[in-house]
Amino acid sequence: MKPVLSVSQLTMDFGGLRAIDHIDLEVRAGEIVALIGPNGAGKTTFFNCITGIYTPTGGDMLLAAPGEGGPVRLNGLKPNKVTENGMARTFQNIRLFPNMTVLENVMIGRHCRLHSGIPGAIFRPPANRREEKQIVEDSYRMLEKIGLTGYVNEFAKNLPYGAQRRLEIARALATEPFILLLDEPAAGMNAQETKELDELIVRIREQEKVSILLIEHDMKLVMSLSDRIYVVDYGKRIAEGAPEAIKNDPAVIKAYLGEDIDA
Amino acid sequence: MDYFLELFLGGLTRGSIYALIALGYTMVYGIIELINFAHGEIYMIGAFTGLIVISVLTLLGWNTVAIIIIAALVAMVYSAAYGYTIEKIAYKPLRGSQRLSALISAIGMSLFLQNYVLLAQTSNFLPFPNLIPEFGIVKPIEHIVRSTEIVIYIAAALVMVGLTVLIKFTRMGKAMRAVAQDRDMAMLVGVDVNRVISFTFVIGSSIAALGGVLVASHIGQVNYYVGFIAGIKAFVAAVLGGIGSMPGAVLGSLVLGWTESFFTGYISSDYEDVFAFVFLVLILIFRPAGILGRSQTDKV
Amino acid sequence: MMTFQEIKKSFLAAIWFMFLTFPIMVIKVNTIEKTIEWHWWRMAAVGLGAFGLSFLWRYLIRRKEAGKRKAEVGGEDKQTLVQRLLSNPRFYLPGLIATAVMVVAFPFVFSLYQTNIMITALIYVVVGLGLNIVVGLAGLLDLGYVAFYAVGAYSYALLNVHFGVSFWMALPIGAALAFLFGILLGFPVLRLRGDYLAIVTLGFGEIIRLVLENWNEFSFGPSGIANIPKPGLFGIDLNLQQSTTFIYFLMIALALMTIFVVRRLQDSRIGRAWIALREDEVACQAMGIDKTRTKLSAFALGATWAGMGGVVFAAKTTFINPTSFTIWESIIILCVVVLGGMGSIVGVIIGAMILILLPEYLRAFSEYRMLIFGVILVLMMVFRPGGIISDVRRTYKFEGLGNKTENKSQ
Amino acid sequence: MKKPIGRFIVLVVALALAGLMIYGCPQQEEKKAEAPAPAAPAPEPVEPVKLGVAGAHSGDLASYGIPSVRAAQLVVKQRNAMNGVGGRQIEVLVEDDVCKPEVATNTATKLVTDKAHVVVGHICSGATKSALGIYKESGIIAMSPSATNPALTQSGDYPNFFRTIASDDAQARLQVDFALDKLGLTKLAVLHDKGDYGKGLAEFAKGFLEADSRAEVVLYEGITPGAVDYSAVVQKVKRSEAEAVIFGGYHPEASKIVTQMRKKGMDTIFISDDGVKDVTFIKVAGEFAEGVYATGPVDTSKNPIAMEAIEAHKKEFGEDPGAFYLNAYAATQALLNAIEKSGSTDFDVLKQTLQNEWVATPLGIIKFDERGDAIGVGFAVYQVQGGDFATIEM
Repeated sequence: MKPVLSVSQLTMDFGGLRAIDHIDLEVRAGEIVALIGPNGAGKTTFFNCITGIYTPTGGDMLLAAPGEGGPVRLNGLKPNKVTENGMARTFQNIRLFPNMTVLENVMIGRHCRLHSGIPGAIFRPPANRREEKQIVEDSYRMLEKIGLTGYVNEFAKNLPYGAQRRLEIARALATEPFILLLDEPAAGMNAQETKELDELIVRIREQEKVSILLIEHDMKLVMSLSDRIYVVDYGKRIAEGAPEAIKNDPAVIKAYLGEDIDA
Repeated sequence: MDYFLELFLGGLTRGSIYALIALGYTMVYGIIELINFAHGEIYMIGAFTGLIVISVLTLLGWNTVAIIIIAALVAMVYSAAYGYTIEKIAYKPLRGSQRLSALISAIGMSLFLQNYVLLAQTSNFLPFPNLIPEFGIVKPIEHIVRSTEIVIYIAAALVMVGLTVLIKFTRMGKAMRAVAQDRDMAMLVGVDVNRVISFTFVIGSSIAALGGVLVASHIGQVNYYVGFIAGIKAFVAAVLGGIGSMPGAVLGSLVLGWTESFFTGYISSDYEDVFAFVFLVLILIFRPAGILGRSQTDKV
Repeated sequence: MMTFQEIKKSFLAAIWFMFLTFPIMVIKVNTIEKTIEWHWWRMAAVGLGAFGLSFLWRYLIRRKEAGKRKAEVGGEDKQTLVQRLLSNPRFYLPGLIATAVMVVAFPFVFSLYQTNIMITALIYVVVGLGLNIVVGLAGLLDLGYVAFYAVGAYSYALLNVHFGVSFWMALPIGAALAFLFGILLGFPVLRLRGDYLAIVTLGFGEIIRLVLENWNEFSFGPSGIANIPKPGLFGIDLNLQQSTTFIYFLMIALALMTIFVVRRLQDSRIGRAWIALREDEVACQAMGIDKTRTKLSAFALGATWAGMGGVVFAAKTTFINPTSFTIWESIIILCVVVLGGMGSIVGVIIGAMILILLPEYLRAFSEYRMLIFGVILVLMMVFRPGGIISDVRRTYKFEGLGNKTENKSQ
Repeated sequence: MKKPIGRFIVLVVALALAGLMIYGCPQQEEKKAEAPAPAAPAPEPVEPVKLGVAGAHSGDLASYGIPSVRAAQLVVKQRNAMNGVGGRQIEVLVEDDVCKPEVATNTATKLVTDKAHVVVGHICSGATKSALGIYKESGIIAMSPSATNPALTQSGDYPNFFRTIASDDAQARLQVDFALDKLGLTKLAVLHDKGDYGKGLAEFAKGFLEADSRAEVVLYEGITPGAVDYSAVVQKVKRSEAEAVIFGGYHPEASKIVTQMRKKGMDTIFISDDGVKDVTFIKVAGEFAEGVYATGPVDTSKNPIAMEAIEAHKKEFGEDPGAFYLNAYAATQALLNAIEKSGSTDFDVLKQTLQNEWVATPLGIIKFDERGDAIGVGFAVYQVQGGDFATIEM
């Protein structure tokens, strides 16, 4: 299968500190891939590099929509361009728009797919009204899929924690990505919520036809969801493979156990 | 060369004056991220208090050196008290609200204090006697620099050194740094945040008062409005250097002082402020957090 | 309850304020005449005042905190009496009619002076709504907004002096020029955030004022431009009363148009992008919103209204010089926005009315005018830090999806 | 979502208007607070003469506006004690304009609405210009103690304007003539404070100097008012080797510059204007004021009315009067005198009277020409000598 995201030799330095050291990574269409590693291994930095928030020091990042023309090089693209090209993300520390309603949060996700400008906003020609109506409806449908319709007109900041996590996913999906990056989606969730999240992720892969790359510490969730797993430690990739293989990989065990001993 | 030196010293005077005000600005900003618009007024109140003390003591016929020292001390105490009270009334109840609200409150305070002094004292400019003695050593270079100016340089330098020591080596300094970093966290580890904030206002205000007395001695007059203009300039200086950073405030002030001085000297004072602001914009475009400011990258 | 504890607290407050105000209030110096007057009675007055007021102050602070706690427990956004009244449909229609009648009748019922200051207030409504786009919606703190106001005012004045351009021609030109300036000044500040943005915009505001002050050949310098014609009405000669009434209605129309446009903008794709930018810049970009364009559009659109306001300002005052465009003006406009409640149209209208009409009505207190104004600013913020109207919730109804609508709130 | 917002607007406007109704109506008849209580209550129920006083009474320029309020109050107090004008008591309406044109229009309409008969003011030329149109339409005469912009009297746009101060060009002419004819200077620096008063004057001075072949302008600069230090400008003057500085502006800046020049050991001649010819200047600048030249109204110090006016101020307010006090005193006297002589507050009659009747004021015995400038206010050059302004014979 053709990769939708392929990263090669990605390197990121902060001053003298090498946060990411020549990492290769590939996500194929329809896959769920997990990126794991001890705290501070550089996982979120990796996300920030490929989504354009940081400019990496070296390496190549290519994004290719399934079934369409050639890949797009992500190096040097601004975050909004990355999203426009079909890769959306969530954040480790939830970054919703707290003083906007739940629906509006999702509507923001539709922004980059539409084009009505200032004159349109002021004069509201029929085309614009249709578009506006469409946004509301699409966004509402998205909330239905994620199961948040109960909160439509609630401020995002007033949502319970688990619902906020799901809203972030809904917002990202509203940008119509073909690859979705989830940064610790299960953080802070209880067992029940995690289970629901597991089902949700599987369901959106089916329904939305997206590939998923996730960072997660909950190993149970990672093992049950992922098709493949990448393990990083100290900015380096130390293993790659199917969940079973990773479980038994000595390098991985050492990385994790080593951390345990330190702690 | 003489001309250059003169302009350099003129810029140094201006810079030192800005620094004495900017330090208070930057301290308050560092702790509670508030642009304390009333800080200029604190400086003005310091100058006025100094003037009042000087008048009373002169009437009593005290020795001039004693008078100026006592005047500066009393002015510092009173300005500190004003700073403390203002914080309690106008800023503390607003902690936790959006920052712009506190800014408006500060603006209201600034208006209030201006008019308070205008009504209680006078609208006229009052002469401020210069009681700083002319030092004998300065005599030969008197046409270049006077002892008042030298006192201003020394005061600015001493204040900066003192503050650095305070921040770096004392308990209170550590607490201040902790509050500046993360207020909630500091509270958790047992720092009395209210006390730290009050302390910051007290220190910042008394430095401003010292500045007020020295500048008034230098320039020879005060009225109720001198704080506003000086305050704006000092704020620009603090941002130029990187707001929240003490060495930054001093450096920014000096840079601003020299910029204005050399620009006036070699080009024209018509556009002196324009140039100061253009310079500020240029600096911030290339260093968005000021000369010594830490550029904050978002934690994503 | 007036406990001993309370009295002690007030007593201490009184002592403290007597100490605090001692030199400035009691010792009136005159270094010109070298005289000193002692006003001991002032100290007594301060003491008594502080004693009484400190009871009131603590009571109000307690009430405010109690209110806050209740809101936290309830989890619901508090609705003011005003908001509740307004959601009552029986009030709405009669209210609308009454308001319309009053707005129309205003200049005929009230004096020239009242009409005149109402025009000023309306100009600030328009300009405040413009700044509201920048500060309230897009969250960009602009302390140099008055620059665009100046651009508008000077474009009318200068075009009129040199080319005899009429008010009606100048209105769109002024708006367009301000828009251009908005983009021009917007570019360099895009990278800056928060207070750095504030100081740079402050700098720009001052630069424009100083250029107007110094460049005599261009702007006539500090002596300004006089005899700017008032807006014409098909060439009819209007006397003072009539022309004031005319400008009043012109401003009503302009204000209504502004409200209409700003409301549509804030509910549009662009408007949502502005709010998202205010809420979280990083997330906003990650959701595919072009930060640069969004910021620039907010800056430029905000500037446009200031430009229009400036043109009317020049026409109303008939004389302009740089003293009308100092940083204080920017600050007042910012106060309009924050005091009213950031992001809220009604809030800005109330804010403008209060801030512009208040100093005028405080004229009765003559020299205490600005002192009281300052106190009111502080008190308003202390007791209503979110502004008069805080965040208005946008709710959507789903006509197409009908029964699925669930409005959980209220 | 439409409705709630609409409703808000409705309510807000309604409330605002209601508030106005309540507040606005009694507004008409109140506002007597400013008038000092007359010594004896007026016996006949005649309508009082309302004298508006407009100018900057708050903000950064308040120190130039407040003295004129005091002047008007003192004159009125004295007049009221002597049965007012023609048996009518006088009421003072004090209105602040912060020296801003836009506020000045509000001030002016307020005075018009309150039925002021004549106005002393405004203080700044800009504010005056924006207010005059409103007074003109309402048939009110305004007399400024301090607005010096030449266009006010020379453009013909303001038939209702009078002033008790010389226009910029007249003062500048005097300064330049003095510098060239009397002192025989050849190299001059012209400085100003960038304000409408100071820069207006400096522009004329520069123009006159450039038109004259005897001298050259070696430096023309605007200084920044309120700055904490002027050493750079002072050094620049020194380097330009100017023999004299002509300064347009007010005394606070003037004293700072003179002080710094003298402290740097420069003995450059300093020539300034009416805004500097103020006792405060001498007291602030102290010894450094010695030798400074300033133009101003002729011989006020020995004028008995001026002495009396200054005495009255000291008694009432415990300090020396501020800037333009005597000009405002004279303006108030001239206006009241015209009302008394003509027995009317009608525009044309008053204007006639002001132009024809001489009146004794602290500035001398004056009347006004058809453009509104004062005749009889001789302008002279003064020099600070021994802590006082002494007239220099031309």
